[in-house]
Amino acid sequence: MEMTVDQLLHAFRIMERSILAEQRLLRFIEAGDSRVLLHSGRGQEAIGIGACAALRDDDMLFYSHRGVAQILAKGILLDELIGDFLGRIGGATGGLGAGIVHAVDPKFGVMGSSGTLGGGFVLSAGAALGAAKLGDDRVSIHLFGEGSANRGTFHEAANAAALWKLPMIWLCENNGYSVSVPHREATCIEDVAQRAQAYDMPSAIVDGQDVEAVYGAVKEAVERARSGCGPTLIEAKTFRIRGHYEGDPQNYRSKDEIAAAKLKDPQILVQERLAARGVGEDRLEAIRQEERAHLEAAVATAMSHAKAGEAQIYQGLLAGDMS
Amino acid sequence: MEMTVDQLLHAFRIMERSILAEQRLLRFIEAGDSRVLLHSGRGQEAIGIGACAALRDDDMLFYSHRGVAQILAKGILLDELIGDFLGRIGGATGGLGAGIVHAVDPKFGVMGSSGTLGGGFVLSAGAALGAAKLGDDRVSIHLFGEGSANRGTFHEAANAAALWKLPMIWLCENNGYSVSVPHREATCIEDVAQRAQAYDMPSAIVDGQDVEAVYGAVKEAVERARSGCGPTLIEAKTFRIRGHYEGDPQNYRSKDEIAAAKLKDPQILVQERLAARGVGEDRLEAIRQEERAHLEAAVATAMSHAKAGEAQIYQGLLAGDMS
Amino acid sequence: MSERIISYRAALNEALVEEMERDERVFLMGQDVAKFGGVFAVSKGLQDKFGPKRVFDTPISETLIVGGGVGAALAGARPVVELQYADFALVAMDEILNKAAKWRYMHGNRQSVPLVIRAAEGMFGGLGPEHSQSFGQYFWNAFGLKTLMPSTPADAKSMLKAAIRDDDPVLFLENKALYNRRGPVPDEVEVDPIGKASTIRNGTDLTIIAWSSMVAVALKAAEALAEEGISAEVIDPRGVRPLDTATIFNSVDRIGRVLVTHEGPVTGGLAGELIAQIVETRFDKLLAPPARVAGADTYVPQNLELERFIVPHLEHILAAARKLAATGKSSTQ
Amino acid sequence: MSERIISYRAALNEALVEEMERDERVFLMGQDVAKFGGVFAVSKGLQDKFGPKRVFDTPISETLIVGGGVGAALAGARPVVELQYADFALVAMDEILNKAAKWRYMHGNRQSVPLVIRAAEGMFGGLGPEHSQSFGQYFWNAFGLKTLMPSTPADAKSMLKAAIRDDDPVLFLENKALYNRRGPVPDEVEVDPIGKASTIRNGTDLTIIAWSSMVAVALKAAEALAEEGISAEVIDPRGVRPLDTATIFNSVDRIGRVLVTHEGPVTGGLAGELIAQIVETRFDKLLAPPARVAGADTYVPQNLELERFIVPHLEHILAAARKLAATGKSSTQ
Ligand SMILES: Cc1ncc(C[n+]2csc(CCOP(=O)(O)OP(=O)(O)O)c2C)c(N)n1
Ligand SMILES: Cc1ncc(C[n+]2csc(CCOP(=O)(O)OP(=O)(O)O)c2C)c(N)n1
Ligand SMILES: [Mg+2]
Ligand SMILES: [Mg+2]
Repeated sequence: MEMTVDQLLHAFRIMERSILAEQRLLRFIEAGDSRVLLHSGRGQEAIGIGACAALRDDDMLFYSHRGVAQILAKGILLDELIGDFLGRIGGATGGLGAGIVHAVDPKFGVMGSSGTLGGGFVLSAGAALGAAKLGDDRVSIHLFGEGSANRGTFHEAANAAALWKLPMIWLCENNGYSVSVPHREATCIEDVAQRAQAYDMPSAIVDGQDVEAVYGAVKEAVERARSGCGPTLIEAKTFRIRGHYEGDPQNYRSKDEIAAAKLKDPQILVQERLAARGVGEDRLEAIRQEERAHLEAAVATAMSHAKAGEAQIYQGLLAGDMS
Repeated sequence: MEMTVDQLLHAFRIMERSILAEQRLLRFIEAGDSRVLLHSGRGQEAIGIGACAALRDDDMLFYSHRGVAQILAKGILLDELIGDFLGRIGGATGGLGAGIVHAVDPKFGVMGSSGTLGGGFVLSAGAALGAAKLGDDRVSIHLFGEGSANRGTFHEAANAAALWKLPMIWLCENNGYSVSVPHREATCIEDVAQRAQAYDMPSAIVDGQDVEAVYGAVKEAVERARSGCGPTLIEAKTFRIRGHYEGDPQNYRSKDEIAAAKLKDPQILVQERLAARGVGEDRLEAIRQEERAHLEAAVATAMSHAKAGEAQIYQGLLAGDMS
Repeated sequence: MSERIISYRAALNEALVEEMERDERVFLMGQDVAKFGGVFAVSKGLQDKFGPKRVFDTPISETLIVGGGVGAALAGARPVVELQYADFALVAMDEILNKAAKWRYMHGNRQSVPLVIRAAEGMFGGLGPEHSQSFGQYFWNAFGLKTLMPSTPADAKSMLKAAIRDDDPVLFLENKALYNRRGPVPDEVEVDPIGKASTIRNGTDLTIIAWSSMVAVALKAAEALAEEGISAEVIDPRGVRPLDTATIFNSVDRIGRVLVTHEGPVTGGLAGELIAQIVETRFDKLLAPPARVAGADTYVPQNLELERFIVPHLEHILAAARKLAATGKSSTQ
Repeated sequence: MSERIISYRAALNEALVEEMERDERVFLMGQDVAKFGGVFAVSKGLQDKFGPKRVFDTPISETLIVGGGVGAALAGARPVVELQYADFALVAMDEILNKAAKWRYMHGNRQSVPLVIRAAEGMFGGLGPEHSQSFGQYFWNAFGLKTLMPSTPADAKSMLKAAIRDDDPVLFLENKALYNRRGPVPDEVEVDPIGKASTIRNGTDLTIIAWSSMVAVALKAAEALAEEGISAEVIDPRGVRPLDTATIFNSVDRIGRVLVTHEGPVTGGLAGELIAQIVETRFDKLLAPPARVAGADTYVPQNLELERFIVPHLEHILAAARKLAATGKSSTQ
């Protein structure tokens, strides 16, 4: 489905933002200023960004461990994200440093992420159930990797969501690998979307490099969900450009494969789309400049906060600690 | 698929045996001689019996909590079963009294049962994996209720079994209820067999009241499994004639429904089949007599053993305790 | 204030009714909780009263029951979910310990998880090794979770109401052997904040700390001991976290002799940690070694007749208490 | 006998190689264990050596990994399965506690479950609340399961070999912080039966009982204390079940002062139960209150710089040991 030029420009902006943020984080890591585990989302950005373009602020996102683009698209403030990378008390997790994995912002429906993979299936179904019980029309969306879809929670949540027609969308980022294990060695079906048949659940397969394709599929699913017609499983085919984590030797795949993935960079495609819609390179360059400045400002804000220390480690265990 | 007359007669015999055993157990319970929780399998006997007719002694059975017919068909000795009902040290579980739920006999490939439902999915897949790794041609079979198929273990095990082409058969006894919850209120698909599509796994639906139909479907699945072509999911449609457990008020279903189920008693059908094959009522009556005598002898043997006492409660925790 | 004599089961039912009437965001889900009214009949009549939108059955899907409860709580609802047997907590342990208990902490303290997980624990009626366990001990270090274990009808009612009102996730362990137990429940219960131990009987010779089903046994023991001239104080911690150490330590400091009792196995059971906390901090106040009276160190057989060898009895408490009263230094008082 | 200095990781790898060579029924499965060699590189080279039939990857399906291992063991194989992080034991807790540990008991003692579950536990490298936990404490009452926690390369090798040969299910908890730790390993290791504690250092003033990653810290502490004239005995129980209470009690009886240390949280941690066992049975031998030095009572933040506030340090042990040596009655000897 076509996005408006404004929507496409916004998508371009968020993609730029998340790529810059990840790059900056890599520099922090190299310089020893941040010692966090990064699961880079490079190559997969169009999925979270396309999806969030179809959502309202109050729709609820349970994102994946590869989620920088996902949460930035949903609204997480860049300085809070950077703050987490740097373990500052101004970060989204108050410097517990969970960084990309655990930033939350209730204002933007950023609900969090489960470190034990597959946890998001039951949580996202539950959030949809909660909205349904409260009688509001929020939808809940969960982004996850194809490897995580082999957890039993997938089955329990899919069954209940289909049965109860919950307002839920599952968006699989199928990048073909679970750490080192190829998709075809972890399941015998080609398409994760096929799993929906077991629950009479509608499904779709889209090109995960194409932000408009993702947007269109999610928009349709959102309409279905909001009108009480139940959940949808969408599979976005994509590529992981970098290793599973920074430092991954990637002994399990060839250089050629990685090079081929780079040619499918969603950034290339979104720029082509904008060009085709008559948007000049100068406008894109202006956005790039703005995002670079935004990043520097965010870094400065993050740095202006103190580092988290011993006082923080007991904070937030219980509601009495609510800040 | 047609069974031979001898096979049919054996099926009739085992059905008689398990019906008598359950009846006897109910009398024990009423008399206060046994205080065990019985999940009666009345009405569903053709499934376990038809399945076991297609199996070798060394094939491995993980049975369900409704499993008296299942384990008797696979070879469990009647006196050991009765021994468990009565908490005698001669019982299959040495008087721990797990009775129908936990009798085991390695000679007949009776492997046990998981009290947490759904445990059998991963265990039966694992047993098939073990056989495959050891390079022998045993198959593993698991009987379970349709309600249990909503556990996440179903998904994890089905995926791996299909991927690894494990010699495994799953046989669902779909009796339409999980305790009080109707099948249609626990999942939105009509046929559990449909779940197989999510794993490209072959499946079949059979009349669970018809011992020959079950036999045929299992036989085909066994051939597939033994020849290295992987698992099969079979759904047998059936009826639970009694309550979920003895004492169940059954406030969730109508008297009419129960009466209708009784008309589908597999015992009626197997007798009709035998009659159609020219077997006279006198032969059946002789088997009934034999089985009544068999039961009385089994009760006597069981009673000849001492009751389990305090000494037993620490036995069998570890291999050093192997009897 | 007037009160009635009702069962633990009825008290729980009343708590659910009152809280569902009070707060529309509260709903109840679990296996067989709706038309059937729960396998232990705790939710009888609730679906009739509140309709299928607020009281409904789930598939046999424990990760969905607990994890779905966490998600619904995050979305702003106040779910009460039932695990048919506490044993099935093991099926959903990741959802309980890694999700419900940690979500707030690991996401920067910006959300609440007002979820109540009700679960029937303990040994009752020959249900065997997978349906008879007592589980409190697994939750000592679930720092973001409150774990409650009511021992009387009055506590069952007030504590369940408090749990539903609490903004933290609560694991609410009901004891199967107590469902039929009757006791006085005020017409209008006070809903105290969670976390006070209850001193049920005052004494001077030893302190008996008893959880859940063992509280009534401890009280009986105290009565019998009184006849023998031994004065026992009885304290019910009423849960695992938060633990009211102030009340417990105060008693130990005054009396110097302590016996801890619960239904689950001795080894790795609730008593061990409590005794460690006591000896670590008030060794010098102890006049005799602390004693444990708890379940046998084995699994619970399905043979009903063997259950009595597993669970601790009045006689075990009496024997341990007599020994405790007779050993050690004489009181410093 | 000659020995080499190798890492804990290499020692584990050698144990796997030797046992797979010895017994064809042994196979290894887990996430990324094959070509990748395991995320902690323990199974490097194994697939090349033994082929994909005996060393293979699994989907992200922990109940299948553990439950499938139980099933394969019941069928007569000797599976070694890897949980990438011990934290994921919570996902498969039913399979570990209700299946692996209970199968023999609840089925009349007619089958064995010779399964080894390897799992990487502990705090290391900023992995956060769901990937840093220490888990031994959950297995105190898993009566049908052996739970081992090797602290040195030599133990890692001999204990893993013993675990694979054992007919009972074994939970084998490897500590992430130890993988790179190097130490002497005999060319031919003795494979002792499971269940002996190891007395690593003899002493006369206090006993330090230390598990897993804390053993090396305890030894350093003992050396530092020796300079101060305090003689510490150091005992490594090497696991949770079976627990070699004979060795531990003997030391306590001789010395009368005991400090227990481990990495997981204090409350509900391993130390509590052990201290309860000690005070219950040898209160009169104790000259001072037993002390615990363990992890902070909170979750492990993902911020690497905060980890140091969670894990117990040398200084904590030293402070507790000095205090312990200075308090209480003087030795009865
Ligand atoms: C329950 C659980 N098992 C294993 C892991 C370890 N783990 C972290 S990321 C990962 C791979 C995930 O693959 P996929 O779901 O395809 O997502 P991707 O990394 O490809 O985006 C694994 C196995 C985990 N975090 N949780
Ligand atoms: C994990 C788990 N959840 C719940 C139960 C309680 N339970 C025992 S039998 C049963 C119903 C099972 O239904 P189904 O699988 O259809 O088998 P049926 O009883 O109809 O033969 C339930 C919910 C259990 N034993 N284990
Ligand atoms: Mg992937
Ligand atoms: Mg059923």
